[in-house]
Parts: sequence; structure tokens; C-alpha cells
Amino acid sequence: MKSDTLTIAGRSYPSRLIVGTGKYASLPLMKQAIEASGASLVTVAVRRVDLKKGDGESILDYLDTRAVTLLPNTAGCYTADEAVRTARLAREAGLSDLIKLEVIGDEKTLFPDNEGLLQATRILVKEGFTVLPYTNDDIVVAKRLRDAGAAAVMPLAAPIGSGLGLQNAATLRLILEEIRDIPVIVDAGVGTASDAAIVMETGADGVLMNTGIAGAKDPVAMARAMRLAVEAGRLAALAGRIPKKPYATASSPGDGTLR
Amino acid sequence: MKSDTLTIAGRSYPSRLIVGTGKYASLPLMKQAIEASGASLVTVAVRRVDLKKGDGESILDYLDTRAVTLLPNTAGCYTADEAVRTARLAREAGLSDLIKLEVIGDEKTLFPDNEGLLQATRILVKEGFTVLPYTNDDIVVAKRLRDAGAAAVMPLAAPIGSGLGLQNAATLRLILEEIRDIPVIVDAGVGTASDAAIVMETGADGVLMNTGIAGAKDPVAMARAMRLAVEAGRLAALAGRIPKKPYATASSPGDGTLR
Amino acid sequence: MKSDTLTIAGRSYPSRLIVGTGKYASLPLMKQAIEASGASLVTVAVRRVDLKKGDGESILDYLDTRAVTLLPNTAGCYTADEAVRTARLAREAGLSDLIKLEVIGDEKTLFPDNEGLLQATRILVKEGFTVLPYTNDDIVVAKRLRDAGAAAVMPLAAPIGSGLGLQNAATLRLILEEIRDIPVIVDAGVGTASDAAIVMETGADGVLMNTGIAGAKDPVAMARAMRLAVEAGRLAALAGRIPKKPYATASSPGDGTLR
Amino acid sequence: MKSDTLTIAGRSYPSRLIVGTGKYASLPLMKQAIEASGASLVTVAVRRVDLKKGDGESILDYLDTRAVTLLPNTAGCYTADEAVRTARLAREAGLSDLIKLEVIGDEKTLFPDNEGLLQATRILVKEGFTVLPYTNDDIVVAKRLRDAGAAAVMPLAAPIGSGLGLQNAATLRLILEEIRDIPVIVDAGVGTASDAAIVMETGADGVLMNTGIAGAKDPVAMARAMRLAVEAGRLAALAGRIPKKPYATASSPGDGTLR
Amino acid sequence: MRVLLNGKEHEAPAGATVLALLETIGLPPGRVAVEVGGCVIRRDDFTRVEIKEGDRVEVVQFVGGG
Amino acid sequence: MRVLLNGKEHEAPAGATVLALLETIGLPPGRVAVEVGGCVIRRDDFTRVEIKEGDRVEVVQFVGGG
Amino acid sequence: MRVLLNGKEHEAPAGATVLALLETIGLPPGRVAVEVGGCVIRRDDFTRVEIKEGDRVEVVQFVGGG
Amino acid sequence: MRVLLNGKEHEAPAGATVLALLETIGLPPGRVAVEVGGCVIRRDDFTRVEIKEGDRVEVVQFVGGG
Repeated sequence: MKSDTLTIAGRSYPSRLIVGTGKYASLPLMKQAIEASGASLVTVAVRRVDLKKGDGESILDYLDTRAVTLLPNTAGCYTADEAVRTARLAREAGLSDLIKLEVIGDEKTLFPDNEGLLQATRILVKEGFTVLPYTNDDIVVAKRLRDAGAAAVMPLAAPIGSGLGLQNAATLRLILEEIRDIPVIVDAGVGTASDAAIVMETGADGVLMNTGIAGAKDPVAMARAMRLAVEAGRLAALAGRIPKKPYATASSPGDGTLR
Repeated sequence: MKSDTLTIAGRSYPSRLIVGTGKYASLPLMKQAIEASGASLVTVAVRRVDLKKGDGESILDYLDTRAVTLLPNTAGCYTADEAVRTARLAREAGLSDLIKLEVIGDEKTLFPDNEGLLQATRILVKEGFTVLPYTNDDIVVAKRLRDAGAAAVMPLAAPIGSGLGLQNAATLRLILEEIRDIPVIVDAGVGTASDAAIVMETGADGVLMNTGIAGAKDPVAMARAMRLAVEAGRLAALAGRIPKKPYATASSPGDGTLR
Repeated sequence: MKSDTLTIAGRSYPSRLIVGTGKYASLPLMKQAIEASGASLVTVAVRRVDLKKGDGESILDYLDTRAVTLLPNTAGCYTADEAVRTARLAREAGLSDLIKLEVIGDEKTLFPDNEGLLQATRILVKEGFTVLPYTNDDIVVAKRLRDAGAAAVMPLAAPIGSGLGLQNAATLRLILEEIRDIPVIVDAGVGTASDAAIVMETGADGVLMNTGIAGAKDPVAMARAMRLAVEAGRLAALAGRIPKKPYATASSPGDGTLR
Repeated sequence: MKSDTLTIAGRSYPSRLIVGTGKYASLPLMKQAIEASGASLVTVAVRRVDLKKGDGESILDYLDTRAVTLLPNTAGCYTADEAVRTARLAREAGLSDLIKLEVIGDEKTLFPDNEGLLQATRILVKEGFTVLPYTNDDIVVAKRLRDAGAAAVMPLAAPIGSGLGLQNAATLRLILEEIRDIPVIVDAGVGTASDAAIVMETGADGVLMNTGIAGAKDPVAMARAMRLAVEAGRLAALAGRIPKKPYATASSPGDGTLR
Repeated sequence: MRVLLNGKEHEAPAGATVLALLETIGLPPGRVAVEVGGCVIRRDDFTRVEIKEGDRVEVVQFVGGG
Repeated sequence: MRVLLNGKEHEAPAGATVLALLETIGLPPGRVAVEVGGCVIRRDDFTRVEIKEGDRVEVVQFVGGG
Repeated sequence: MRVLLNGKEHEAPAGATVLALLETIGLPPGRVAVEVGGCVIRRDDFTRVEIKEGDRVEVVQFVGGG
Repeated sequence: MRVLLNGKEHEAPAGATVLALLETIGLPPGRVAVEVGGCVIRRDDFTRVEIKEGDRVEVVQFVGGG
């Protein structure tokens, strides 16, 4: 399976699992969990430096940027303008064009504002960014994001941090059938290993998660579970599962039994 | 996770995945798939020698019995008597006390005849067999099998070969809460990787499958997928997943965003 | 739909909903709820008279036995013998041969002891009872109960009082395909109206419930909801639903729109 | 329940079920089905007169406009402009301000173009229309439609005509919690009675369907089933269902049994 | 004489019939069913069947149940 | 004169009103709605509004739909 | 003599042992298990146990199964 | 001079460059990104760009996020 990599904007990443860096009890724990996850893309947020604290320890001290590629996000932005400015700052800070674009439209559900998301995508694509937009399972929006030059579309499985798992396989399938030229990466809502496997079996090109790992009692073990589940789900999708049948079919020969 | 092994009747097996050997296009393919599955327990059936064919090639030529332990079954038996006789012959042929006990009660669904299953279990336990009975998700029967000396209880996830996956998580959970002194191994009905992960996350000690792997378009790839899924599901069960929430919770800090 | 009645042992009942009389805050409330449910069969339990209380008010004062037929149960019996004795007493008290037969095998889940259930069924059928046995979704047991002369089989949807709704549609379907000469009535586990509709749409001949109605905040409203849901589910089963499709199909004409 | 009516823009409708008039084998059959459904709001499409056919029989000959209120739709419109023009024509033809607003964004899935939908809503609200927009389960869009003056929001349960039933209860619940001042009517995707009951139990104020009834083998029977299911689901929502429990709780008294 | 009535020791008049027993405990026979020594007593026999010393007697009625 | 009626070329009497046009095509005005050049014509204006050469005319009615 | 071998009539040399029978049908004893008249024969006894006229003999082996 | 630094009033030396500002608040320029008046400042320009009275300055860095 060496060759089965996730390719975004012409660049290949060995793992189809993308993990976040938020909500860990400590940075060392985060470091361990990320290593256990085997992720090659790791999201970070952009925030104002706390002037009182001044030059504290940086998350970058705990991320081996030779092993992982940073994927800055625009989490917390509620307008296209905030998201665009945040993306530009992220590029300066990270010296890379990758951006996980979030334009949030509702505080309680963190659902995307797809109108703002499309605006910001168009601007950032023009500025040469590799835009990975977080959106909901809306095929019309997915097509527009693609047409606007997004490098991938990232529909949610369920609300961010909810851990509900894939809530609507039907709409995800429709998006996967339609969006074939760029990756479809399911972003948010995955709560446990089987959720990740289901997403990959459905045909997603990758999964992005943070809370599901960071919030587990043992984040390192869950990170490893997610790594294996993503690989398992991907393999199963490629292997071609048996059809579902209402009845039983024996796995042992029907004849030659004692009588 | 080295130490997290499946222990049956005092003997430990490194893998929690048990695989069957039926329905493969060829024995070499079966051999590859079993290796890819990493299974340490492998089921075989007992059948009359075909006198016309005489001494053909044996499945044993394709099973490395230093790497895997054979688990003969009594598949195809419809009475306790047939199952008991088959188990005794299996012991002679395999020189081991392990037996996957099946007493079938319905041809179309291959549902167990629990009354016959209990009878056969009592007889075989008295004769020193290590009995692993295939049953349905019936807590009353599970308790009786345990009390009759079964070395494990093996409730189905769905009808044999149906690939429907775990149909009733509620009853499986009840059985898992009640049967704590011997392993609960989910036997039959698993169709794809996530099915196996779900079963393990629910708390099962192991999974037994045949058609789900042998019937896949690429059995070797699916075998590997199942191996990873079982490990992922087990890890997730131990890691302690996040609770499910109806609302979102941000994974990036709430303050410090640009305004 | 006048003629679409539930027929048990040659006798027809206008409603396919059977309701229990337990757990109501008061007998008048029970009376109202039963009327709202439109049930024609109503279960009652058999219990020792409390000698301290002596001749208190009787549930019979609140059941119009011209409108409803009593269906005594053997709830709380853990052996075939207890169940048989209870059934005989019920017949004396109610002067009818109908008995809802329960032989419980596990206290926490109230799962049936199918072995004892079969014994008791055989005895009571010989004594001329019309036996309606409560069982789980086990096709082998269902066939044996039918062959033993049961007037119906009553598999559970979920544990008694759990309100989980139909947990395993696959096994219920298998039973419905096999048991065609006597009614299959889903007994226990229904929590809300849609649960009852689903059971009927799956093809069940009737539904029996108690807690789902008696435990609702407004039992009378829920009784009416259940009555409508059972009728709706039955009608839908007969009407022939549309097939499920992954894609959309317009309900308005495709041509003739403005351009 | 007399008083439990569906109120849209200050006007009350006795039934919470809204039905379409498309896809019937004949207009007389449509008439029967609509009567059986008990719907008080009935959708119609606006289409060019076929000049070859000239003055054929009109659907209006089969709709008793004293019994039902017409709800013209803009089905088939792919731009805000087309939808607005269609709405204006509908008002002239029907002499009413009610409009079911559709702006479709994808032909295969008939998913809404929410950007165009919002534009059209703003225009039509300014022109005094009572706008009922068909949308997907997007809380951000739902809030904007409300803020734009829509008289209700109508998220889909599943793709139009798919009959898949409610695919994402989580997102519907979020919308129902947020949109409290105007009705939330689930539009499209309902396939059978239980689907309608589930939607109402989830808390929707109404359901709109066409194919689920018109496409059934017996549309009149299914229309009646839907009518009962909507009423059942609504009643159940108001009645307050029992909580779901993993274990059983007896419905008959625990003591006083024979021993 | 002593009988075991609904699982509890109970003092009944010697040679009492089922009906007599029911009367001593103030129960109208109309709505109860009775078992003596494991055998159900048909209502018509309440006046005939005599209870013996040590008999196990069960007197039951219908209550709410599901 | 030529008009574009429901997307098709159509020959209409010069200076015909909406009503006149409807009559030439045998449509009672009662149940249709008419748009001329992108503007809806109120029913009361059918007799007043004249159609001009090349006008885009839409004549619609209600049909079954969901 | 006639025996019922795996459910079929079979002609075996009179007084044949289990091993002899296996040889006549060309089966190496290594991987089969044998039941005679409903009783399993331990492998070590293949040379000792004689088959009698009309015996029901089952010769089985492992095959693929789940 | 007064600037609005990360949303708060801040006293900065008149004519300070971005780099100078960062030094006064003890931040090594290596890992931060800076926006002045809504425009991102490229790191190479930290020494050149001067901050003006009342400028809105944002100094950000990467933190954990999903």
C-alpha cells in the first residue's frame, strides 16, 4: 500500500489521517499522540501572542516539521475578511501556502458560513494559497468550492467536537461521486475508531480530527487506534467488501457432514 | 499492547481475530489471506474424505501449524449427537481439545439450536474439550453455556455470511456485562472493517469471521483491513472515547483571534 | 380497512395494538389510556391477594370487559411450573383460555428462558389454552413454539420497558418470513409512536406494549399516538412504499419551466 | 388536539401534513389521495401551457379550493431570477401570496442553491409574498432565511423523491432548537409512515411530501397512513416519551408472584 | 388449623372449605382464583373442597401488568 | 407580428392585447398567468396591455408538482 | 465383506483392520480420523481394530470452513 | 506613541520599526507574524517598516488547534 498516498495540490502525504493539536493536557502528550497517529499533516491555530506571558514555550518546539507538515487553520473566524487576514498571517508565520479555511456561521454548532467561505476561498486562491475549506455536507457548495479552486473539500461528519460520527452517509456519498478531481477529506465529528473506518469505507480520501484523539482518556492509544482505523477503512474500501445479504450462507461445505 | 492478548482456557493468543478457511478460490490465496490477517486461531471444518478423489492435497499443507492454532468446527451439524461425534473425530484428526461448537437449528438462517448446543456443550466439556459455542445474542443461553463450562461464548453479530455487521449492540452489551469470566467472541455476520471495529469497541474479546474476508474481491487486502480494524477497535475500547455531544465544541482556542 | 383485523386462534380483534395495565399512576388514568389506545386485547397480571389490604378496589372495576378482552400474563414466573400454575389460576379468575406466557430467564434483562417457555407451552396447549408466548428474536425458538401449538409468537423489539424500539429488524424479518400460519406480535421494547409504526411496517401482525404508554408524561396522549402509529404502520405496509433511492427524482415536471 | 394547528404567517391550517400533486397516475387518483391525506396545504407547480394541447383539463378541476389551500412552488428553477418570476406568475394564477420557494443548485440531487434561495427570499418578501423556502439541513442558512423574512424554513429529510427518511436527526434538532419563531417544516425525502412519525417526534412543525404518497403502490392507503403517522408523531412529541434504558424494567408487579 | 396462605402461616378453622376460608379473611369469591396444594380449585368447588392441616393455599387476583 | 410565445416563434395579430393573443390560441384567461417581456401582467390588464413585435411572452398554468 | 463407508456401500477384505481398509482405498492414515460403528478409533488403534461385516465406517479429514 | 497592539492600548517608542516593537515587548521575531493596519508585514521587512501613531498592530503565533 506504499503508493496509496493522499495527494493535495500535487503533493503526496503518506498518511490519510490529518490531526489537530488543540485541547491536549500538555504539549509533550500532544507530541506523543501525533507520533502515534502517524499523521503527516497537522493543523495549528493562529492566535495573538499573549503580551503578559511574552515569549512562552511554543507549540513548534513540539512539532517535528521534518516529519509533519503544518496546516494552519482560520478557526474562530466569523467573516471572510478575518479568515483571509488570518490566512495571510499564517503564511508569514509558517512560510507555507497551505491553509485549512474556516469561516464559521454559527457559534453553537460551529457550522460553516458557506457564502463567506466561498468568498475567502476565491480571494486566497488568487493569492496562491492551497485552500482546504471546512464545510458541511452540501454538494452544491462542494462543487462551488472546487470550481473556485479549492485544493480539497472538507465536509463535516458531525458538528466539531461532537464525536457523533458520520451522521449522513447519503450526502457524503453524493459528494464523493461528484467531486472526483480533488480530495474529499471528512473534517470534524469523528469520535472513535469505527467512525474513522466508516468514513474511509464510504470513499473519503482522508479524515481530519482533533477532539476525538485529544479528548480521549488515553490520547496516545486513541491516536494509534485512529491511525489503524483509517488504514483499515481505506484498505476495506479498496478490497471490495461482500454484499449484504438478508440470509445466511454457510462458510463450511454443505456436504460431506456426518449423518 | 504486547500484553493485550486473547486468553481462552488459560492459553493466550496474540491476535483477537479468528478467521475461517472456507470459500477461498484457492488454497494458496487462503494461505496469503490468513497470513495477512495475523490470526493465531484458524477454523477448519471436518468432512468425509471423498473416496473418488482419494488422497488429494490437504488444507493442512497450507496452514503453518507452528504459526496458527487449528480450531475445528462442527459446522453443518443439526443435532447434539452429530456435533459431539464430529468434535470427537476433530480431536483425533487435530490432536487438540479445541472445538468451535455449532448445532444449527435453521437451514436458511443457520441460527443455532441452543437446546442442542447446551446438551453438546455439557457432553464435550465432560470429555475434556475446550468448547467455543456459536450462539445468538441471548443472554440466558450465554449464561447457561458459561455455567456448562464453555471456554467462551460466541454470539453472532448477524446471520453467518450475511455481512450485515452488528445488528443488535444492545443485546451484545448486556451479554458483555454479564459474561466476565470467559471471553465473549463475536462470531459471524461481520462484512467490512468498521463492523469489526464496532464489535471490538462494544467490548467483545475477539471476532471470528470467514466470508467477510474470503468473499471480498481482494481477500488479502480485506484480511489486512480486518486485522487493523480489530486492533483499532480494541485500542479505542481501551483508550476511552470522548462522550457524544449534540453540540459543537471548538478544538482551537476561543480567544486571541483577530478582530 | 374494516376487515383488516388481528386474528388469534380463530377469533378476530379489531385492533392490532395490545396494551398492558401496569405502572399507571391511577386506575382511572389507566382506564382513559386504554380507551384512547383503542386496544381490544388488554394484558393483566396474576398476583397473590394482599391479606392485609383484603378486598381493595379491583382493576376489573376499570376494565370494560364488553369492550376489551383480558389477556392474563405469567409475568414474574421463572420456571415452567410457576408459569403453568399461574396460567391455570388465570383461567379460573378470568374464565378464558387466553394466556400471555412468560418464562423469564434473566432478572436484569427479563429475557425469556426459551427452554422453559417451550415446556410450558406444550403443557398449556395440551390443556386447551390459547398460548401467546413472549420470546426473543430467535427463529429456531419461534418455529418450535409454533410447532408446539402456540397461537402466536411474540418476539421482543427490545428489553421490556427499555423503550429502545426495534433493535434488530433483520431477525424480525426472518421470523416474519418463516412464521406465516400464526400471528407474529412484537412484544416489549417499543418507546414511541414511530417505534410502533416501524414494527408494523416490517410486517408484524400486532404490537404489545405497556411501559411505552403508561410511562409517558401524558399516557392518554401517547396511547392515542400509539393507536394511530400502529394503524399508520399497518396501512403503510399494505400500501407498498416507494423504493429507497440514493438520488433525487423531481416530483414536479421537468419541462415547461420558465427560461 | 383540535387547537394543535400549523400556523404559517398568522394563518392556521388544521393539518400538519402538506402534500404535493405531482406524479399521480391520474388526476382522480390524486384527488382521492389528497382527500385521504387530510392535508390543508397542497403544492402545485407552475408550467408553460402546452400550445399544441391547448385548453386541456386543469388540475384545478380536481382540487377543492374551499377544502385545501394551494401552495405553488418554483420547482425546476435554477436561478433566483427564474424563481422570482415563477413566484410572481404563481401569484397571478392563484391569487395568493403563498409560495414554496425552490432554487435548485444541483440536478442529480436537487439540492438547494442556498445563495440564490436567500436572494429570491429577500426579493419576494419585499414584494409581500409568504415565502416557504426549501433548503437543506444547514442551521446557518436556516437562520438567514428566517432573518430574511421567510414564513417558515423547510429543510429536507433526504433528497427529493429518495424515500430515505430522516438522514440526519442531529442537524434537524439543532435547527429546531434555533428556529423557534417560525415553523420548521421538513420537506422531501420521506418514504413511509414511520419516516413521517420520526420527523414529527423530532419536533418538526410539519412535513411536506409528494413522491412518498404518489409513488406508493396504493397512494390512497399511503396518504391515509401518512396522515395518521404525522398525527401520531406529533402526539408522541407532545405526550413525552419514556427515556431509553439499556436494561429492562418489569411492567408487572415484582412481588406477589406464586412461589 | 395451620395452613400456608399466600406464603404465610395462617390460622384457619378446622375443616374449613375454600369458601369458608375466603370468608374468614373477608374476600368475596367472585374475583379471586384459588390453588390448594398446587391444584387449582374450580370456583364451583369452593363450597365442596375442604382445606387440610398444613395445606399450601394460594389466593390470587388480577392486577395491572404488561 | 412575430412573438416568442413560451419559447417558440409565434405569429400573433399586430397590436393584439394579451386577451386577444390568448383567444387566438384558444386559451380561456381564467386559469393562466401571463408574463410579457419579463413582467407579469395582472389579469385585469389582459384587455389593456398590447403585445409588441418580438415580445417574449410566457403563458403558464398550475400543474401537478411537489 | 460389505461395510457402509462414508454413507456408501463398500467392499472390504474380511477381517480388515482400520489401517488395512485405509490402504485399500489409498488413504495415508496420517491426516484422517476414523469412526467405526459410532465410536472414534484412536490413531494408535488403527492396526488393532478390526472392522466387522456391516460396520458403519466414517473417514473424515479437515477441509476449509468457518 | 500609542498603538493598538493585539486589541489593547500600548505605548511604543516613536518611529519604532516592527522589529523594535517586538524587542520592546521581548518577542523574538522568529516565530511570530505581524499585521500593521490590516496588512501583513513580510518578515524581511520587520527592520524597514515603521509603525505610526495609532496603528493597529497584530502579533500572532501558532498555537494548538484543530
